[in-house]
Amino acid sequence: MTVRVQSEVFDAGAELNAFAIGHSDVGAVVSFTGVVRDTDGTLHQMEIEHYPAMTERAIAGIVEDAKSRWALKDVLVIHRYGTLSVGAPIMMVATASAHRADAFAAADFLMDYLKSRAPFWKKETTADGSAWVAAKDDDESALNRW
Amino acid sequence: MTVRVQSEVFDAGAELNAFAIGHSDVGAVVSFTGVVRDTDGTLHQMEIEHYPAMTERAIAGIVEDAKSRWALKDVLVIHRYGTLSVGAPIMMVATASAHRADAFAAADFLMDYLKSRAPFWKKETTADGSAWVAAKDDDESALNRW
Amino acid sequence: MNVMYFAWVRERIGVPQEVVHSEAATVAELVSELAAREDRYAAAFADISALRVALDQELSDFDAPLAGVREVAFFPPMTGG
Amino acid sequence: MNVMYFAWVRERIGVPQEVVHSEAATVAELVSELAAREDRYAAAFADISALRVALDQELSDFDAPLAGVREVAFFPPMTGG
Repeated sequence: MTVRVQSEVFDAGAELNAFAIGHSDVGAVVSFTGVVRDTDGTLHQMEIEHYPAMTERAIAGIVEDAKSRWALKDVLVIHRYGTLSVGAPIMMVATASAHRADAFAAADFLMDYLKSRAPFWKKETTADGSAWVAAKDDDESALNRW
Repeated sequence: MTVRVQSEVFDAGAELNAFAIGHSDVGAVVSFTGVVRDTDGTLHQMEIEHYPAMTERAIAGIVEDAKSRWALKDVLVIHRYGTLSVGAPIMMVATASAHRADAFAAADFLMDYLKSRAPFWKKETTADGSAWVAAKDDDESALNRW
Repeated sequence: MNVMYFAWVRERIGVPQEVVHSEAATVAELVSELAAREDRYAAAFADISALRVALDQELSDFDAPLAGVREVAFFPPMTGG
Repeated sequence: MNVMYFAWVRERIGVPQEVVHSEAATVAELVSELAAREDRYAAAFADISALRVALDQELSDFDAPLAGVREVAFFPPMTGG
């Protein structure tokens, strides 16, 4: 299990390859990459604030929960903070398992929990100014799936 | 949409990066990579037979179905045939969407259908000889989820 | 028409494809004709619940009519992904 | 104890953290004390249903006791991922 919280950009493809290598008992690798999205062409940048003393521990707890629910060979979580430009990767999750159902469910679960239970807050800056991204009711209710 | 059926090995990380680039309206990229798994250390190699005249068309039909069900910005499917060694990538699916729920569901759907509806057949060779991999009842019933 | 065999069906019958002249109206009738030919065909078609069929590269079923069909393929359930 | 503020809570209150001396028995009591201090606190704590709280880096709730707690953090619902 690897958890990294960093301001630096990361290379999702290189991370996927490094993660997937060297597990002869892994048949299925699922990855999720979150990217700074500019829906209507007005976003200048995204800033992500976090709570350093809590972040890695909160993520590790979520990963442990996933490992207790599904048969996982390995898990990777990378999450950035600081100033991010449009199109840049925000975060990444990867899961490795013998079978695809476990890898898919665990990645989906990890994303739902990282979204609403890891201490990150996003702020978007457009030509009109800056605004904190509001949590969606859907994201909170997604947790009830598990 | 890209569908590739090939005997050559591919670089999942490089494919993920090439796929994820240049979509400012994409917030979520999910990938699945299937890997030749050697559960008990006895597998020498895997051979995959396919039905060339049907394969790409069958996959394209499954991808169109996925695009009609979820809001997808792009889809990638790569599937190999021929002789594959342990640890080598068998196939890969990637989905790009504005939101994670669409990207996850579509990738999961694509895998279920590629598993049971794309004309590939796997044969495993161990020290004891070769045997065709049997389709699992679970894989067929997984289609009822959609 | 062209008849193709894949995976263990191909191995049992011993050829990947062959041209078959048949007046069979349905896939099931074609299967009966083939199974009556030789033991290797009878072995391959012994349990059609273990087989799938494609007509002109589209998945179909054993009740389907063969009128106009140019290529029939028999194979076990697929194991892609 | 150390009290931390994140995102718009931090912006409204104007500081990222501060040391608070309080005899409050619960988080809710601490919130009442802080809200009574100045308008900027009252503004930040106007609607606690829009806030979350962590005690010593663990998510908690507003009824939780503060005995033994060294760090309290207030923030809006998280938007990670």
